[in-house]
Amino acid sequence: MMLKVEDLRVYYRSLRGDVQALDGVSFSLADKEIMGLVGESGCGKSTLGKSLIRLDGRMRHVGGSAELDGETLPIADDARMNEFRFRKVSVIPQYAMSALNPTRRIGRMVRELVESRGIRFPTVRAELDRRLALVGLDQDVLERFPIELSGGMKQRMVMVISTLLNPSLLIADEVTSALDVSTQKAVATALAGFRDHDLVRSMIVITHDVSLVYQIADTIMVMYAGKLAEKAATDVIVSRPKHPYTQLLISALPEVGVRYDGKRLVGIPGSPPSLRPAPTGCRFRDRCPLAFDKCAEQPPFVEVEPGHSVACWKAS
Amino acid sequence: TGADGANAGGDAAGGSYPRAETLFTSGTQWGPPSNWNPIMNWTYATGTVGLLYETLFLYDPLTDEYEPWLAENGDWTNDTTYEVTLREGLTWSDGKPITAEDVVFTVELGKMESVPYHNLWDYLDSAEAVDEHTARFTFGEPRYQQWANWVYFNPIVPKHLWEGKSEKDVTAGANEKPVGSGPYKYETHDQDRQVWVKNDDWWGKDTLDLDVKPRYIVDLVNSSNEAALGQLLAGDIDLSNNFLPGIASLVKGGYKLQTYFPEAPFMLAANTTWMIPNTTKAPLNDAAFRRALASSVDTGKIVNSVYGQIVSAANPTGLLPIWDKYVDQATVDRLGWTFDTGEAKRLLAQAGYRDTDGDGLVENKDGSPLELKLATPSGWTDWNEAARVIAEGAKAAGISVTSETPADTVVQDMRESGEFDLILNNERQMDNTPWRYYEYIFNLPIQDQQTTMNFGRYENQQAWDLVNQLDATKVDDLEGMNKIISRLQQAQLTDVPVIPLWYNGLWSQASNNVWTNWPSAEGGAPAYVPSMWHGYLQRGAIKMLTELRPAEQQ
Amino acid sequence: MLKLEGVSKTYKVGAFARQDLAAVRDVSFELRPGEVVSLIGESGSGKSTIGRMILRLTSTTSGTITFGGKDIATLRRGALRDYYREAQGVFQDPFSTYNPVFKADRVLTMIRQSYFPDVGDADWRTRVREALAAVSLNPDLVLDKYPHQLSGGQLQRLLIARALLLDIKLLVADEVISMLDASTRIDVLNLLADLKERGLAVLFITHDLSLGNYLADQTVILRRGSIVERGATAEVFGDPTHPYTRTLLSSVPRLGERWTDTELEHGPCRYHQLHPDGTDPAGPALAAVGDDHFVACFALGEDRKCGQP
Amino acid sequence: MGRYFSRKLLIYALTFVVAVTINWLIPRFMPGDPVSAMVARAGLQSPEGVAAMREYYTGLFGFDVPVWQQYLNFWGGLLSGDLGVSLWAFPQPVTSIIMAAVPYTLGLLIPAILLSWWAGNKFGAYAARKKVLDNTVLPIWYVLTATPYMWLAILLAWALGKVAGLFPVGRSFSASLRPDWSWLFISDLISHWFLPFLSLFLVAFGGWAIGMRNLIIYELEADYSHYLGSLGAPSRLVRRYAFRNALLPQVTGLALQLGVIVGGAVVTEIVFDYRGLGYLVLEAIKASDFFLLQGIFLFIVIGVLVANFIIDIVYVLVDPRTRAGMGGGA
Amino acid sequence: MSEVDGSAPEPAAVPGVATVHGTGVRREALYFALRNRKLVGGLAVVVAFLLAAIVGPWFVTEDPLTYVGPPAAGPSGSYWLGTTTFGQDVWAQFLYGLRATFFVGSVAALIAGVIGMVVGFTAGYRGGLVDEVLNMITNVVLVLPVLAVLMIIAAYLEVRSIEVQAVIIGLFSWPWVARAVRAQTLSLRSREFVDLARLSGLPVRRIIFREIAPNMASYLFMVFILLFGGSVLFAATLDFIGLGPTDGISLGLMLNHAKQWSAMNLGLWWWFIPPGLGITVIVGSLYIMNVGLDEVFNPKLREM
Ligand SMILES: Nc1ncnc2c1ncn2[C@@H]1O[C@H](COP(=O)(O)OP(=O)(O)OP(=O)(O)O)[C@@H](O)[C@H]1O
Ligand SMILES: Nc1ncnc2c1ncn2[C@@H]1O[C@H](COP(=O)(O)OP(=O)(O)OP(=O)(O)O)[C@@H](O)[C@H]1O
Ligand SMILES: [Mg+2]
Ligand SMILES: [Mg+2]
Repeated sequence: MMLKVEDLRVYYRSLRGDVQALDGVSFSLADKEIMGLVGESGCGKSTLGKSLIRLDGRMRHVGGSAELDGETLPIADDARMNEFRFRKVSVIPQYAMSALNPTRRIGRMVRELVESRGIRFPTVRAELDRRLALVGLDQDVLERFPIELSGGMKQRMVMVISTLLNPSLLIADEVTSALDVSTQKAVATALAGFRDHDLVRSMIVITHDVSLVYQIADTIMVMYAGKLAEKAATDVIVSRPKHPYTQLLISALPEVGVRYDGKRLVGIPGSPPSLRPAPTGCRFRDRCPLAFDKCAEQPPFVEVEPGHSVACWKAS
Repeated sequence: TGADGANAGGDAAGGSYPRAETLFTSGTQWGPPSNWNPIMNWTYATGTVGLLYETLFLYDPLTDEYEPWLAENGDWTNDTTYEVTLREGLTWSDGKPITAEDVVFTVELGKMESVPYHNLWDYLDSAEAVDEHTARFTFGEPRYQQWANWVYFNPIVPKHLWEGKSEKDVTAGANEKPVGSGPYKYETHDQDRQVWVKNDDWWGKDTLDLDVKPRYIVDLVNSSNEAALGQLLAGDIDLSNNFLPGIASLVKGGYKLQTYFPEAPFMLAANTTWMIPNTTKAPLNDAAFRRALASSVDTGKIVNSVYGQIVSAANPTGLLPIWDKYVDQATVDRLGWTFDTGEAKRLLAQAGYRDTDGDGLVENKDGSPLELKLATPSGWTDWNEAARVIAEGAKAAGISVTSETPADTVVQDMRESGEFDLILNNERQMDNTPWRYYEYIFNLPIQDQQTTMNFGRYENQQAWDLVNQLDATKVDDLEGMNKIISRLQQAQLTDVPVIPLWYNGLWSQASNNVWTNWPSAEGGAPAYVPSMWHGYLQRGAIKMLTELRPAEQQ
Repeated sequence: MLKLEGVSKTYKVGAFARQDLAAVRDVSFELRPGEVVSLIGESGSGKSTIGRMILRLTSTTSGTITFGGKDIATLRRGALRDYYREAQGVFQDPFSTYNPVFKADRVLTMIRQSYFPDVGDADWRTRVREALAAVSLNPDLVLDKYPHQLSGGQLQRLLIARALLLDIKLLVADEVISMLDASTRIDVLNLLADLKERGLAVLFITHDLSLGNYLADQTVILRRGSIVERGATAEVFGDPTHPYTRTLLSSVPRLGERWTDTELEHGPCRYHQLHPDGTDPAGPALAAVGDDHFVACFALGEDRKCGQP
Repeated sequence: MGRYFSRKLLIYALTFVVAVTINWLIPRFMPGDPVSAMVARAGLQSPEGVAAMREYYTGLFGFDVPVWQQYLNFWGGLLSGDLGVSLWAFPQPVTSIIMAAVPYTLGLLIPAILLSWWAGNKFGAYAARKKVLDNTVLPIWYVLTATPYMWLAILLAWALGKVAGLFPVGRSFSASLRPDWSWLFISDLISHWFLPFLSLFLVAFGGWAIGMRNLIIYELEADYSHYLGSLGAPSRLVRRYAFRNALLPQVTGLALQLGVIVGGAVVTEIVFDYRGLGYLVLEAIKASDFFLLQGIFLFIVIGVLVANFIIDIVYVLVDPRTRAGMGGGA
Repeated sequence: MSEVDGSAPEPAAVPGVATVHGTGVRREALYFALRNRKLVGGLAVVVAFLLAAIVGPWFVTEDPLTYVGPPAAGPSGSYWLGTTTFGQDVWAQFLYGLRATFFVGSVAALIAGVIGMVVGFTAGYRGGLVDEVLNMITNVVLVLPVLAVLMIIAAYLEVRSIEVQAVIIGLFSWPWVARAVRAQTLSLRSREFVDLARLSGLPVRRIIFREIAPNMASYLFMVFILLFGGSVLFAATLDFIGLGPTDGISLGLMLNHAKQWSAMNLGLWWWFIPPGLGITVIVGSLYIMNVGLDEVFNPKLREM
């Protein structure tokens, strides 16, 4: 077991009370696993990602723990957490387009970053070049300023930087959503390549695009309103989802070849609840076609089949 | 003082003037010293005339006496001939002797139109050197008063150096490296100072048995009076001829400062400040109105509040205290006025100025609004403030006067072209003769541009004739002069062509830190005019320098 | 009804030095009433620029756009307003399409001020209700609310309702769904489909081929400002001719089908297979490869081999 | 790049022409006529003398040719460094008066501007780190920038000069010294220089510190800072980057502030009676010396323009974003 | 969609500038505004001075220039801030001076603000040649040393009233406003709601003032504050070198008079300290208020 998250609760402080963005999330991630994390906007995907590496100013760790390779991650302690960042846990942020210091040549920035972590740059230099080649970037990007790169190039550059120290866990937050399909494919394939080349041990890929994550992930975890809804192997989620939310989500995706006059797809009616504070009971209850009385009680996230966990009374 | 530690070492250390042998002065030069041309008597560097170039005579206004200087004596040999004899052994600082030729040459420079004393040749027929020491002047129409003024006011220039100069060089040339005859020589100058060094070969040492005490005179350019005050208090200036408001309170403080009088008015009276009404404009063309206006001015407030008692209120005739002997007290008692708002109102009513619209201010006789403007140059803070007080007083009497402060040059334009209602002016200094004073008031004919006199464009042929008559009166004929002057006073007090307000001081504050024995009204002290202003060194101030004593070293 | 002929757009770019950037080059296609044309291409290929040119939000550099036979470039003031009465747009980001300072239904009020100043209050209210009903919005939930109080889908639909108030004939929908959640997306798409049934012509701009396919009768594939392939949707998707189209298609992530499954074939494009000697520079920009199917090969005339996009 | 500079140059050239033209208009539109002023001062009584003087000065000031020619002559004179004669210090040429004052002004301005900029940025960046420090020094800085230059100058002159007697107030060096390069003279120069310098420095310092503090806070919230943070980079590095990036807008700020600081120098010099250009400005205004005023104005304009231009160039050299922008592309 | 209520930080177009988002944000802004010590404190000081300027003069002499007391007297019960060398009441002058200061500050700021906004909006919205030309003009005025120009103009004017001073200061302080507004407009112009307004057939003027400007309201407010402070300082500088109003009294003129009448050498500190302090405190409070506002409108800067 490589990452084990136990009952993680992270709230955002806000004027009118806390936003319960992550409310008791428990899951685990196996070695070499790429897990896709999907869900509607605002369901807490980024929050989960961030809470495993760096809580931002407004986030408050309320409870729960995370364990990586048997070591407890001090996620609530910014100073102690520093030791883990980059080396053990690393991130490709949502804002990869602006993640590089605009006034430093990229190579120099990388050197300074690496050296600031107490590693001599020449020792990683060769590896850096190798990885640039791996994602299809020329070495001379190191001599350039970020503004001189295209979005896809920056995305891949950040990817290389983030994984330079072979972290055990890589969190990739919406790395492809700003890109067009062909670039998306290149970036996503590169991402999978990192795992295949053993540069990162396992990965959480956050996205709202199920079909994209289907291409590279081993497992998919579906979140809804700050809670986990379902987690299972990719194929299982796509073909045999158990949670009604997952089912509706999958069925709303148009595929190439499908036309409205042939097979008219339908969306999920209604909208997710406010998380300030979160409603009691099953949070999907209001939109769920299968909802029944029991749903007033929060269903546990339980394994219903090996490797397949669901939080739904109807599924268990 | 601690503020100036840098130059505490008075020993001739490298770059500093030895403090104990140097006199620091200020208050004359407002821009950088830029010319040493004695003919440009409005801009030459402080001391150019007096320290460097000298005059034939000195005139001491405090004693009303002429003292021969370059001249040994000067006499009218008959009614139209004047002869001046130079002293023996006079030399220019380049060693050449000073001769009658130089005197004649200097006078003849006046033939150039742009030389300020060009009008000399209106009444002078010829000038000739009789011998090496004697020059003779023959007058077509003798004007004794003017000539008496000329001989002490204008310096003699060396013919051998000035002969070849063009008119431009004479009237607008900088005359760098000046050669004069006086007790000081040009040492150096900078944007902010003029430095003179003692002329050890000065002829006066033997001939007059006089010795100027400071080895160096450093005249400082100060942009503002308050800067000068700061330096004076710090002991950096020995003699300040600046207008320093508040000095009255400091004289009594522990700054070792001294003014000519230890009590109010502290300063000698140097000139009269008049309010000049434009007599070509209604209602200022009405003498009764002018008189009402004159009575409305609270001169006491100006003297006490604006000036903090360092000036004194003017006699209605405006004649300076040194001219007291010319004042016809009976006439003044009969025709003079004092500040009296009620009287001013009464005079207005009597003359037919009424407040028709009930705003407390009178209107013109034809009912049109009466609004007068009193212009004083911007930045002349004391005058600006005084103008405000005048306006206040006028308003109390029912006359609308507003004070405005255009730029200096604008005020100049206004008064030359006559486009003003009221201005303040003080362009006549203490002098050898009140003729200069009355010339200013009554001068005729009126020109389009009145450049120097009679800005109010007051026309009174009779009075002007009297002035000319005065001019042609010998300077020692006191009785003859008084007769004429009395009639002039009468004309001035009845018609009020100018409204004398107060006597501007001969601003002078001396510090006893380094030099002592400054001129003072107190017994035993030398009594000379204590000023480096243009024209004052030849009014006796040069002798102040011979009386100075170094202060006791602590 | 709407016709683009040889439309190009060149931007001057660079803050200081002026450089030309050809965002759209020589684009021609046509839009008939009741037809949905989807405009597909990668980011920066000029899709939005075309949409904006059609709406006269951006001027064309050359070429003409005619609507109902009238060159829209010549429209001024009143005529332009009349044009907007028939042609409207909906944009990618529903949040930035609303002025955050004002209530969301202000977009409707603006329409009223501009086009229906004489309509009475009651009359207007019923019209609004009808339009909202047409996009299945509950008036009580959306009116009198600030934009941030509404969901993206609601906002997007409100914009469409706004267009409906005008009884438009042409709608330019520029990436209307890319910011929306998967579930909301489909609702908006279905709505567009319904509008089409009502006879509205829609220019559907997207970079997602599956979405284009879901809705469109005609498809235009754009690359670097030029059309590389266009034709009936079925033909373009069923028989992609241009290598670029094929790359795009193969890059689309599909459920149940991994990327690795589709291998890009090499060799000349179908266009070159059909016209092996088709290097005629004087020939038409797009060559017909089917009934309603045209393609351009970018390798044409350059020393680049086909099949290498 | 070349295009950028040619556009910049065009703007500067245009500004210069506008400034020179305004400048040329001064004596022609200002109330009071310089010729009359000179003539009046001479106090001539005879009308012929007045006329002769008038003619002389009209010629001297170049007012005897048609207006357009006066304008051209003005440019001609300007390009050959001839700005006419001063009325205030007649007959000295304006150029020499200005040149005598320039070293003092530059001696005040250059250290004040550069040091305040440097120190303000350093301190601003430093204070942005610590909440407590930030909360205590920030108001002080605000008060400093809000202080009118002359008031601070008066306060310093009064408190440190007059009351405490630590520094001399007035003039650029002691009246009793002959300028030379002796230690005595130089130390005297410095003691006279210090207070005016300090007052300029303090006001400007506050402004820079505030600017830097605000910019740093923005930079620390920028994505790249967060990224570095989440890769565990020590805050030293993050701050260094933030500082460097925040410095760039401060460079442009320098260009914008230049005019204000020059204005500050003018009043400061007046308060301290420091014999630089500011002092000359006041004298020229008081004496209605149009030609001198013209000259100083031109000098200031040229100075500010040159400084701006230098800053423009420096900015382009240090900020890769502008360079990329100039090359086109994004 | 969950209720967002603006909590997700919005990237600001230009540092220091944030756009307002709806009432939720407005309510939130008010919440922060009331809790922002800088804003509340600064505002309190400014309002206190403003009140003093408005009502103060009613309680003192009618003409602050008349001689009412003993000359050069220190602060006392009857003359709170002492008297000048002439015996004028410094406190009365201070109150009248405040009035002038507020007047000059607000009129000049208004003029500069309006010009700057018109130029900035037009340049930013119209773009193209209009932008180029306006930009050129802006840059020209921007690099002209304003003080020098103002000095010349002020010296040129014979009659200088406070009104005239305010106008000329206003006429020369707008370029940076124009620049900033232009930059903002440029970024807002490409926002889609502007396109939508165009599609609704709105005329340009309405688009600028009803669509774009409201989004910059908070920024424009801050611009006004900065302009106000700058104008007050400028006016004080002009007054000080003797180019101020030729009648009346202002804080700058008080300083000018104090200097001209050697208040410093005569030790009359009560004459020159209050006016300078008044200016400093007002302008300083405005600046501090400005930071406060910035923090209120810009979530990134908020203290939690
Ligand atoms: N800084 C913040 N302050 C307050 N609430 C926040 C903050 N950031 C996020 N939230 C709230 O927390 C919840 C989860 O946010 P999160 O960013 O994790 O969602 P997400 O699933 O990543 O959405 P998206 O797909 O839009 O990125 C949302 O309801 C959001 O409004
Ligand atoms: N106002 C503009 N000024 C300069 N260049 C522009 C402007 N608008 C767009 N461009 C450029 O024109 C090209 C086409 O842009 P356009 O927005 O039409 O692309 P798109 O296909 O809509 O892309 P996306 O999918 O990212 O929206 C791009 O390179 C873009 O950078
Ligand atoms: Mg997210
Ligand atoms: Mg687009």
